[in-house]
Amino acid sequence: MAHQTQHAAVAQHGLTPRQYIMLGVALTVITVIELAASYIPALTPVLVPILLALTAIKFAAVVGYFMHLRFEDGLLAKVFTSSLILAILILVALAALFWGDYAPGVRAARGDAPASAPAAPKAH
Amino acid sequence: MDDTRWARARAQTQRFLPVMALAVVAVLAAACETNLPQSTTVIEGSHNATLWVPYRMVFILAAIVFVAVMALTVIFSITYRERPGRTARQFHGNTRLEIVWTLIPIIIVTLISVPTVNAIVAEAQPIAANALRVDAIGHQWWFEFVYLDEKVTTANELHIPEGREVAFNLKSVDVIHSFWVPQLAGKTDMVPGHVNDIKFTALRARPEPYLGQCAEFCGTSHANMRFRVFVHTEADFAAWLKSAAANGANPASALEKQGQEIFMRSACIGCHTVQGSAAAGKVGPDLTHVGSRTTIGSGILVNTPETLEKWIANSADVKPGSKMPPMAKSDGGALSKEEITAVAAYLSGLK
Amino acid sequence: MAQAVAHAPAHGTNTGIENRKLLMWLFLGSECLFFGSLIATYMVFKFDVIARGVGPFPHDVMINGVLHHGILDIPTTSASTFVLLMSSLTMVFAVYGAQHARPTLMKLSLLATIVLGLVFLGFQVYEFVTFVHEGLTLSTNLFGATFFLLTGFHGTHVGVGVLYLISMLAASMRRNGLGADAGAHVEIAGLYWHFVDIVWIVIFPLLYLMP
Amino acid sequence: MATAAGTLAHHAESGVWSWLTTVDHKRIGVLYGITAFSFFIWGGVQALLIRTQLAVPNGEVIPATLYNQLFTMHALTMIFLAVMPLGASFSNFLTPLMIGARDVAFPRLNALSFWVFAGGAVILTSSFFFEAPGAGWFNYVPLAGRTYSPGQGIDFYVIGLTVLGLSSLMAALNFAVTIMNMRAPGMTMMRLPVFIWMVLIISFLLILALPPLTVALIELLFDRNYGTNFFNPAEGGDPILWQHLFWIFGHPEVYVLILPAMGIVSEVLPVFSRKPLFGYSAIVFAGMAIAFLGWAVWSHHMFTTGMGAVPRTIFAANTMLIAVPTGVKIFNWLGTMYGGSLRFNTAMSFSVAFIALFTIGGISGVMHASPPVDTQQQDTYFIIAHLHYVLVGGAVTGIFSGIFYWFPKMTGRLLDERLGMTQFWLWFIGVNMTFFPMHYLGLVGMPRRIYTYDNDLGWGFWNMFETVGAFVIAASVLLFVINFFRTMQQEPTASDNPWDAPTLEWATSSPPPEHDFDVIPVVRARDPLWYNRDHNIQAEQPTGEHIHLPPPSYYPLLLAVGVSVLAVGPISHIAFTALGAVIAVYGIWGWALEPTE
Ligand code: HEA
Ligand code: HEA
Ligand code: HEC
Ligand code: CUA
Ligand SMILES: [Cu+2]
Repeated sequence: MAHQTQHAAVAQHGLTPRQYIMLGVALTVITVIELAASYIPALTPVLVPILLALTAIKFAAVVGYFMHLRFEDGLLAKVFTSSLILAILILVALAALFWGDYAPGVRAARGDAPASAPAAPKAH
Repeated sequence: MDDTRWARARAQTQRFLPVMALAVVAVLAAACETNLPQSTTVIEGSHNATLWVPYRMVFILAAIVFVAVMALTVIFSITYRERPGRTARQFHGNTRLEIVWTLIPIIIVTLISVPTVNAIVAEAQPIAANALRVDAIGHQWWFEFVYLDEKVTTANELHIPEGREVAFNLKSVDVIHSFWVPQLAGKTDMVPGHVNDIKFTALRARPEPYLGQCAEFCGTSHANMRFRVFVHTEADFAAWLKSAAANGANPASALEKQGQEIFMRSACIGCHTVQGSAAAGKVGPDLTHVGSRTTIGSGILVNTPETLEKWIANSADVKPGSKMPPMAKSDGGALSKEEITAVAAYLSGLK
Repeated sequence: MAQAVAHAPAHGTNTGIENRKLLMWLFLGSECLFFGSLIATYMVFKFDVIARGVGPFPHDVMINGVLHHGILDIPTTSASTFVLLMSSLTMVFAVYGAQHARPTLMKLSLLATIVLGLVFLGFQVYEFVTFVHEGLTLSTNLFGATFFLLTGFHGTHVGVGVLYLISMLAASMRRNGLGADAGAHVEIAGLYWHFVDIVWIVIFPLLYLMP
Repeated sequence: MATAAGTLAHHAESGVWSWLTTVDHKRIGVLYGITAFSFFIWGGVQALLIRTQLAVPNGEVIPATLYNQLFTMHALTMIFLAVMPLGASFSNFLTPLMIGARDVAFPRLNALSFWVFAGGAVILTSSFFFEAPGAGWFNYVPLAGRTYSPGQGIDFYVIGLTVLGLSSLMAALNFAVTIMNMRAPGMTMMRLPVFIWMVLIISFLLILALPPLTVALIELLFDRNYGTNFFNPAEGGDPILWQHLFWIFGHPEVYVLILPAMGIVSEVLPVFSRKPLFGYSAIVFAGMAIAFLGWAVWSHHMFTTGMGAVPRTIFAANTMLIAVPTGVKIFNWLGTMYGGSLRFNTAMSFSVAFIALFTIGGISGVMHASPPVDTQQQDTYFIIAHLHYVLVGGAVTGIFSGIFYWFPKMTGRLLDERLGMTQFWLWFIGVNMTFFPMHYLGLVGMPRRIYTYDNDLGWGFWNMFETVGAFVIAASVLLFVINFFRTMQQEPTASDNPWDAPTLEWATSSPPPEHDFDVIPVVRARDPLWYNRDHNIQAEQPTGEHIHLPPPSYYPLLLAVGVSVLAVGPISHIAFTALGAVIAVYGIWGWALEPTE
């Protein structure tokens, strides 16, 4: 059975304590930037993409280094990222379905107003 | 050792086959039914006509796939049966075949997709300018129809003109229902908090009504939530609209008069509307012209004074779970048998 | 090096990944869908309170010319976010200690993680209590429902994590500690803990910072 | 015998206690099997009641409310308490044997899955003593909300399904790890038996599909009991959200139900065609493609809810695409039969019937994948026909094939072939009699979930016909039950490999020893035993090495009791939650500290 387990010994590296601390500091800094960005009115139009990007970075850092995923067998990364991607796709699909079809604004415009004027065709 | 056992079993089943074949023929002969008022394959409305295109396509292709797979299964089962001297050929696969039978389904599916998309697009056309606009509202367990421009309200029996588009807003006041008149149009759900729409043109007027049915499970009496659609010529429809917009008829006999009095002082008016009277309840169906309906209880009883009595006495007897409380004294209500007879007479007179 | 022994790879598995570790990662994949669905619910109803004008509102909004103040306390929550982030850092050291045969480092880091986790929960209790006082409950509006459900389930996960770590700390106080397997035990607990942290990494900007 | 091989630590071999505390995957498999088959009969009895009521127009056997509870519980029983656990029964018994392992990765967790399943089954079924859920198996809100279902029935649904989901999640995690990590030397992924591939795919489906259902259930629980309004339109909530969350789970779930049967058929067909499976890799990849596409089709259950044209088109296209990989499987099975030497015993007959019956169900699935067409078919008996062809004609037929095929391995006895073939023909005739006319009834407008219908709709004849068919199915099932008991009274005479099958489970004795294999076999090819046979390779000799097996444990049972008691808190008294929590915590501690050496 030995041949099956050999490649496992290569794994398990990880960062040094110093690097961990640096990473912790970096994450804190990013959080502060997120916070700051949300208080700057000028950034409002681009706030959502900024936050998404920064969150993604933090997310990746914790998963990759704190959780060692970067140093593990690729299988674990595949398992986890595919789950994550599925979750995100479903989230996006649901948001699109509801905001597109049934969003409060759409609902009000289409629905509760009596249909005296020809309603717009329901092309999504 | 197992061989003899299964060979014996096979011999047995083979003896059984002719009997089966006979049975099948007998059954098919017995099953010829012609009167199918809710059949989806009878096309009397534009909506049903639109979706008939993919419907037919799907059926033809399905039949082909069905026959092909069944034929292969049967032929292989017979041809390659274990027999003395036969040995199985050992092979693991064939890439070319693999590609062929990946492509064939792709082609079939594409063939289905085209009319499908066409029909979806056709359904999404804007409403015609001269369309009749109706709010169809689902209740547990009956349908309310409000003619928006004509300000007419009715229940369970819908009247529409032939050849003119009818555009529905589908709503619900309680749970999810579904609006379905198979011969005229496919179904669309009535979802509380949403307003769905469906529109169709009835292709021809005819004396007998089209049957509709609630098609989303909505509780105890879902099975009893039916409605009827009457398609009139344009002239007849105009006449119907006129009578439907009128106030409730005045009682024509002493009994009816007495019935009216009882009705007006009973719980009825808390739930029902009779236009031009004190009765303005909104919980139950509008009764202004209940006498002119062919059925009551959302299509489950033929409308006669007797069935009305039965209904009023205890509607849950004929319609489990009915939201209308029993009225007969014997069932905990407030009305005696005679009073109910009078009320039924009054309602029958509300033509 | 002692390290090599503590790091001994899992024996007899085809992938070379220890069974429990694989299990934990698969479970975290499942958790992605769990929180994904909760977040989806939140997103679906995000604009509903504004559309219907039923407060309290999460953020400041103008409705018909009236300014309604948002109920979310961003500075305080930033503090608790920081606390949770730091708990991840201490957790890393617990794992590091366990894997490098430094039991004292491991125990102290575990203790620190537990304390930080409890502080985070304290913040959350405080926040919930304040909101209820200000009139936001599960039934007030959909913001209340989605907010309490999402952060409540996150809080429950933190709570479970704290119990998990306390058990681990208690077990490590025994005579032979966590045994030869200490590295793996603490590492797997750490995976769970970090995951709970990244869920918050997503929730915080999504709920608190996005308008 | 078993003990000669290794110095095996001995455990209690029989008695109730040994079954309650077992962590042996084979015994757990048997427990799953017997429990699930009992529930299959119970679900079948409910179906017979349904059919009796519908036999004639305006039938008066069963009142409306009970009828609604019956079809709801029929579906829940069949899906969650019969077919899913029957699949689990096979995967428990067979997975370690087929991959050449001594047990699953987490034996105690495996026992826990079973006992939690039993707890969930008891909770759900006990609802009949209080009030059974009656809002359909997909339990649409607002009907399932407190306002329109004031009784406790729906709470039983919520709690029962949550507990059952927990059980499935644990089992899925366990099997995914087992299959990825515990294979015998030489058993590479592309040598895994197809059945094992299907178990692996199902495990992933469950791991990812259960959480959305859990979230939906939690939201419903809160709506009903704690004042939230997720699904209440009057307060801004949206009933459609329930539908989405349910079907995001629900569609992958139907593949969870069918894939075990597909795996079984892929094992049985080659054995009785006397040739290797045609297109192994195509079948495996098709399985993955089905599972993958299965995530992007859920809204095909919602074509009539007023979705926009764009989502309807997208979901329709994705749904139809599933016909492609499924077709690949069907044709590869036919390719396996092609040129073979087919032995039509009971197991084989059921497998071939599977191909035919499942195809019928699949084709009707593609028919209502077209949204405009679906507006005429949704919620009619056409759908009922579809779902029973794939579930009864597909899943259950495949399971019967598996039972006849593996029975000798599980019990050391061969089921009687004569009774078996009679059962098969009754089954095949009964299933077609019951469910084929449903296509027709659906097309002529018969809605589903109606407890009564009028005489003048023209549906009477075929309903009566179907009812007769349902009793033919019952006769078939009864024959099986008789066959089972008769066979079990005989002496075990089956040889190790009565079918000359190629997979590893046939390399050990029938029934297998507690430690599965005296020596872990080495796998040299995809059909290892055939390879060894053709290359004259003898089995490895036992080395007398100590075989370590996990000792029995009562903590799984205890923990499961704790979880179940905890779960009924919301429908009874909060004290139960507290009590359950105490038991559970005690169970976890005991579990963690219990020596497994
Ligand atoms: C085992 C369970 C199972 C399986 C495998 C399937 C498989 C499929 N199902 Fe089914 N389905 C259910 C169980 C299942 N379903 C249940 C329980 C419901 C009802 C739920 C409820 O409302 O209660 C349902 C409902 C349901 C609906 C909703 C209907 C409605 O309510 O209006 C739809 C719509 O698209 C659908 C489609 C499909 C399709 C396209 C497949 C495909 O995967 C089928 C693919 C297979 C084939 C096509 C056959 C083999 C292929 C070939 C021979 C190749 C050539 C063929 C063609 C090109 C056509 N199903
Ligand atoms: C795996 C799933 C599964 C299985 C196996 C079955 C099996 C059967 N089903 Fe079911 N069914 C569903 C899943 C399933 N069903 C679902 C999901 C629905 C939709 C529910 C909803 O709308 O919410 C449904 C709905 C449904 C309906 C529609 C109800 C309605 O809409 O009003 C009908 C009607 O005929 C029906 C019939 C049957 C029959 C006759 C069988 C038969 O195959 C049953 C055969 C089994 C037996 C007959 C066992 C009997 C054995 C004995 C009696 C032995 C003797 C006893 C002893 C030895 C003790 N089912
Ligand atoms: C609490 C409300 C309530 C009261 C009080 C009530 N009804 Fe009703 N009624 C209903 C509802 C709801 C229905 C629809 C039931 C259904 O079809 O499921 C109905 C239906 C009817 C119908 C059938 C209408 C149709 O077109 O199908 C008649 C007739 C009727 N009611 C008469 C009466 C009379 C007469 C009284 C008083 C003696 C009365 N109702 C009192 C709620 C009420
Ligand atoms: Cu209304 Cu069913
Ligand atoms: Cu589906």
